[in-house]
Amino acid sequence: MSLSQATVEKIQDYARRYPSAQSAILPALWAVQHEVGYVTSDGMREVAQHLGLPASLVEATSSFYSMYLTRPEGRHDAVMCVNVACALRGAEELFAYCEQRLGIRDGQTTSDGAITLRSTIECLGACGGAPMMQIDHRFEEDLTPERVNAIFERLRTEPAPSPEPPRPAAVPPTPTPAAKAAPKRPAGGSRPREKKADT
Amino acid sequence: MSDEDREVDGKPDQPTPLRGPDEGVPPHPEGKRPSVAADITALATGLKTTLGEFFSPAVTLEYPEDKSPRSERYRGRHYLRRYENGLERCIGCELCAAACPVGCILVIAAENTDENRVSPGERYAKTYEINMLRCIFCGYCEDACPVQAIVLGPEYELSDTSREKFIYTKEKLLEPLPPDVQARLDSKGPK
Amino acid sequence: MAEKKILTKDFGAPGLAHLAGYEQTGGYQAYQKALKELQPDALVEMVKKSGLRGRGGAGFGTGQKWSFLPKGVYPRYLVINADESEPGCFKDRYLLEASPHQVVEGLLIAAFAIGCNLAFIYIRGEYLPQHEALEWALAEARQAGYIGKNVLGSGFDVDVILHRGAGAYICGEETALLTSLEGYRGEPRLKPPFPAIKGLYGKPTVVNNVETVATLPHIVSNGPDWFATIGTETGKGTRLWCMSGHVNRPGNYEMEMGAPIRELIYDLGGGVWKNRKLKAFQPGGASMMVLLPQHLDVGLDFDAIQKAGSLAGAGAMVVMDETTCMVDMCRRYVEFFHHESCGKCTPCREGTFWMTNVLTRIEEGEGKAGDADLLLEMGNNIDGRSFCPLGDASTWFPRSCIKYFRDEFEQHVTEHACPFRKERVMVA
Amino acid sequence: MAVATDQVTLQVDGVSVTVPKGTLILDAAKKLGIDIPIFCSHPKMEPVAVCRMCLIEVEKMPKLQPACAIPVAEGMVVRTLTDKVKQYQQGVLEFLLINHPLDCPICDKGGECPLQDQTFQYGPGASRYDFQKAHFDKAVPLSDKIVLDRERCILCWRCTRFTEEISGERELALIKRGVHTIIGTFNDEPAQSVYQGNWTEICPVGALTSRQYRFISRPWDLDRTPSVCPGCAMGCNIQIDSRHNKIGRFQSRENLEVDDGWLCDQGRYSFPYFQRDQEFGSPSIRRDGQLAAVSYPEAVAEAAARLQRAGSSAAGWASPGATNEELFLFQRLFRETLKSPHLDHRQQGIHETDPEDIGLPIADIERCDHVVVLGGQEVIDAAPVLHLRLHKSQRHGVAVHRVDEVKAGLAAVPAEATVVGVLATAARRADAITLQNQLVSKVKGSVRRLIVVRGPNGRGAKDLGILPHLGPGYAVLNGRAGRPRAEWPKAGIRALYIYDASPLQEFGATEAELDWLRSLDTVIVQRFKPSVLDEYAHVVLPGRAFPEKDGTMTSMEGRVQRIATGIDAAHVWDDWRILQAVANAMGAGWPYRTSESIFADLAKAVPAYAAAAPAQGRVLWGER
Repeated sequence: MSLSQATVEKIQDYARRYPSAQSAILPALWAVQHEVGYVTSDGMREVAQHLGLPASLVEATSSFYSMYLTRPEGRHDAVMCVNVACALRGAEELFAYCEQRLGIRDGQTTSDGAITLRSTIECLGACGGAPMMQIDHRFEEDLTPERVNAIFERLRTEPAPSPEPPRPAAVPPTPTPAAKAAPKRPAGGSRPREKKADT
Repeated sequence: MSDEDREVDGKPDQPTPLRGPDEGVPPHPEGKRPSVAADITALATGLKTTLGEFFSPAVTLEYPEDKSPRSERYRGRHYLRRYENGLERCIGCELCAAACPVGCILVIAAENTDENRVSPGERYAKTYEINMLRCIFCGYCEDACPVQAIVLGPEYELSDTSREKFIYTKEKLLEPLPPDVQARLDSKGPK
Repeated sequence: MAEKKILTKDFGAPGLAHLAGYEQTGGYQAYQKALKELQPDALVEMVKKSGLRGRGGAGFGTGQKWSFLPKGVYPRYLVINADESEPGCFKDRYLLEASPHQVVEGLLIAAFAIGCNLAFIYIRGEYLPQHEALEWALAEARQAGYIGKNVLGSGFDVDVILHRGAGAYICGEETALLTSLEGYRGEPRLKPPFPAIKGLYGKPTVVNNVETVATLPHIVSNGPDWFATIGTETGKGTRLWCMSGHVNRPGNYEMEMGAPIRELIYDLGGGVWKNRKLKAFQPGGASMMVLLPQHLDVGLDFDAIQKAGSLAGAGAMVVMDETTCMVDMCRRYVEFFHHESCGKCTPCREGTFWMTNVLTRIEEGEGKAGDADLLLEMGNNIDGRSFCPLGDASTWFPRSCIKYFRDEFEQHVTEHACPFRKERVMVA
Repeated sequence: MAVATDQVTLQVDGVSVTVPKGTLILDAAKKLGIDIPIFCSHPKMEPVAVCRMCLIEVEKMPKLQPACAIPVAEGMVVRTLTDKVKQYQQGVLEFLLINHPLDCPICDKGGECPLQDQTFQYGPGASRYDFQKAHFDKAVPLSDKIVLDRERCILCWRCTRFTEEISGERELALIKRGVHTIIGTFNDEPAQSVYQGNWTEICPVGALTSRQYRFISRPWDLDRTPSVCPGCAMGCNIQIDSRHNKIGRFQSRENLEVDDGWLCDQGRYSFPYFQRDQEFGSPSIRRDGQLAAVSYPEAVAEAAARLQRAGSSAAGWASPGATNEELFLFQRLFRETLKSPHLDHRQQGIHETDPEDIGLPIADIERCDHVVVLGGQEVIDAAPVLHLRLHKSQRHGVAVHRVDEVKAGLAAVPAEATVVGVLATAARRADAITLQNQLVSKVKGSVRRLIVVRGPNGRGAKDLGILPHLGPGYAVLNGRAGRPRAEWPKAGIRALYIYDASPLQEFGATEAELDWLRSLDTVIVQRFKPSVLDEYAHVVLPGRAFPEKDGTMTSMEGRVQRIATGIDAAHVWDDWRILQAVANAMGAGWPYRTSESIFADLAKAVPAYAAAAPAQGRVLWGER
């Protein structure tokens, strides 16, 4: 099951952007995860081929980072931080509530495959809004049991996030009409093509 | 130069004899004339202890009917023990062979496979031999064993008909353990 | 003393996240001024004179760090450390989300100062919205000609690559970040050679924090002397402090360096919540020693906090009220370091694993008598022995807790239970 | 006074020492005989300082410093025996052991395990860790040669660094993070490297062990014999570890000039070929169609009689696996006793040879600036450890060009190259010489070649004249040259003496040759193991395998090296003794009693060998 042409293209594009092809491993693995849902060993082998590297090196790098998933997960992944700043504001109790609410244990996926619930000791960088959760790499802060219920309801029906990282948060168009027309949105989220700086 | 012709200021160097060549047997000291009564009483006093012992109960142990009591920690013939499920305890680690002061233990290890599982874990002793002729029964092997496989049992009657038979191989060592050895091992604590 | 806003003075202005909105607040003027009027070396001197110290955690002089670059060795790289994973710390996220262009302008000024033509921004994987805000800002800056060839006719070429991490706290460490950026496992490197001599791809590299470069436009536009007047003689300018934990108004506050901690917690942070009593607080995030109420009057400045027995670190103020179980806090922080240890060196890899087990045992009431001393002794065998500061830092908080709250540890052991657990109540 | 700038003086434990700049503290201390404990440091790899075992105190440095990674500085004061260091060493060993399984009884490394030794020497008496150890999978077959136990691994990175820095195959890598980190190949696929044997030697614990040597013996039961690898012409120094007179394993015995401390799997795991695990038959004579077992003297007498009948129309083939002494006698048997010039040691090809073939010593490959490997992988397959030398050279800046044709090789080397090396197998020798000549005219520097011959003593066979047209020391036999093996069937040869010394370099008869053998009236086979040639033989003389005899072998670079008896096989005559018996049965009157005495005669006949006293120098034909 090889990678789609678009992903392969993106990988080759990354390889050209960096002074050394090896630096493109992380972005390439993100591309694989966006397409397949998790980092497969075939995916890693293909990334290695496209970047001209030994496959063991790609697996070594991929297995090091916690955000690369190693097995298929639910449509949405809900990660709750239980580090100190969040625990001080009741994260543990809230997580227990979530487990009981979804009827699954830490790390499991709901029977309908909608939500994978995980707690992580890794601080997610939203301590101001503790207790909080990261839903599909986006923060939901100042959670209360009621807000958690609302989120879970939404997630049950909502489709999986689009493989491309979603557009930046909708920022109101700049008020002054005189401002230059907003630049053409970078097509499909890929960077605008410009010649690699000849370093 | 032999002893005879050594000269000491002209005279042959000889030890002086006790009696001169012509002296006879010395006369009997006075008052000690031989008499039968004196002889019998001397005989009686001499045998007093012997007769005393003659009539007291014998301390001899009629071996083999009854044998001298042995302490619980007596170190006699070796045994290789097994776990309750029948697997051999010995893992062929050769620590006993290394600990043996006389080097009379030969261990050749091999790998357990699922079909041929001899001991728990990865390793077992394919060959385990003790040369009982050289063994000094010091018990160092029992102390060295990490899994309490080799233990010294109570038997000491180890005579046999040929020297080869004194090389105890695994099937001889794996014979079932006498009961009282188990008591000793339990007292030594878990291993 | 209320907040002293420099970096965050325009936050909230409409459209600040976009180029037009940012330019309205005077954005990119400093960058154009630097390009047109200043020489790179003059810029380095200016930053050195301003006394700006790194906001990432080590507090090293930014100008000084730039001057370590060997003369005439090209290409050089500038890497912006946006990996902010220190527990309790969310200031970079606030800066990136609210005003990405300020960061972009800052890094372009820094790139021009050190003569770097290819700059990187290493952003942590969990910050997806901020990643997109930056991606959008970079696209706008490219469109406006601030990034590219011969920027504004000044002959300065620069390109910026936004590199997304994938969840590893260790990649916040300077050399681990560079190793990760090169595509390897994010493990720290031997120092020497220092990155300034042999960093990314073996070339001289400067690694600066997001907040550090965000300050540069203000220094360039207002001059170093203006900056030097703010803060104390050793800690110049203002600093973003992240308030979290048992405080009424958690969030980011920009304070002048040297302002007492009391003002930060009580005036800005609204004091301890549920009008409970303050038990302890932590100025620098997970890695820093704990401080007590008696330290409230210590100034918010690198050296003052260091004298008080802790470190300013990344500026994450975690406040704990009297219902907090310090053993549980130690357990969480050590478990965090155990989870994030890269596993490269023995003391940190095995030590954090063992400390986590011991602290978990104490918290669950099965602690043994000598556990506190065992933790201290283990700490001695890790601190100063591990390969990078993560190992050392994993022992600082627990050891400071044992120093100040040893009785709490003994109590857990003797009572075979956590005395605070029954106090824990569901957050309404 | 200005000390030579590159020398640095420092003090270690109160004793001062002067070492070149850039030396590591570890090596400076070793120079004083002070052994600082290490795990991850390895002399042939870049320092990584991950195990933290070697931390020592350096004055004016607050933290303990890793001795394996910090270069010395002038006036540095190093202390390795302070309480702080001792107490720390106990701490780090305790850390290493908390997740280390108590496998010593079943672990092959027991007795030669650095972790075990250093725990006894520096470690704490007991461990204070009383939790569950982290469990990983054990006895994972990495390949058919290596088994990996992930619980024992202490993550010293030596094996991953080996596959990156030494062999360049980058097969092993670290997987996962923190205390869960393990070693493995990609997706747990079997390892393909041909240098896996070295992993088991550099691993400081029992994580990587050899499957063939699994549970064979404890180190203290081994008899160790220095010898040379029988696999190929590289001449890697090995150590034969045997127990109960059976070979357990080959270990590398570092020789910086030749193998740099490494062995290839082809040679390391070739010892089963030389295992005398059952009886290989006694001397026998063919009587009315059947081979009848006889004693050695009878077989020798029969062989001598038959050879004498053939006289000068006898031909002799000796394997390039034989020792110099045996080849010398073999050559004397034919040229002096039988007066027959028909000698050969090659298989099919008829390729010339001359002393220039050893122009480039192996160690000099590193000092070249360009090396052309003519035939690419073919040369590496002929001498696998050569690849490690080439990869090391490449990492130090030597340009290595692996090409297939002369044209490509010529184009690859720029004109301003100063030291050029050409490597090729014997089969491609002609191309190599044409390439060398073309390069000499193109390049202003020197161009030297090294021909990888076949067999551990291929070079020795050529030097000692086991060739129809060349006598010992390349003496030209004008007019009295014999016929090479390929022409024997048509050259009226009536007797053939095959001395098949090594199962790895066999006679390898083709179909045509087998038919020809049937037609001969005398075929004498002197071999170690029963082989297919036994059916054609009229006289079978069982000889010894290479670990069972003394003697010298000449490697492809002309280095004369000694092999010693590791396994004794008293009931089998030594090969040179058989050859002498056959010759003396024909009245040759050779007086040799030991192989050393033969070497003395050999050195007289071939002066260059006299210069290279065994096991030291190289046969330098230049000073002939």
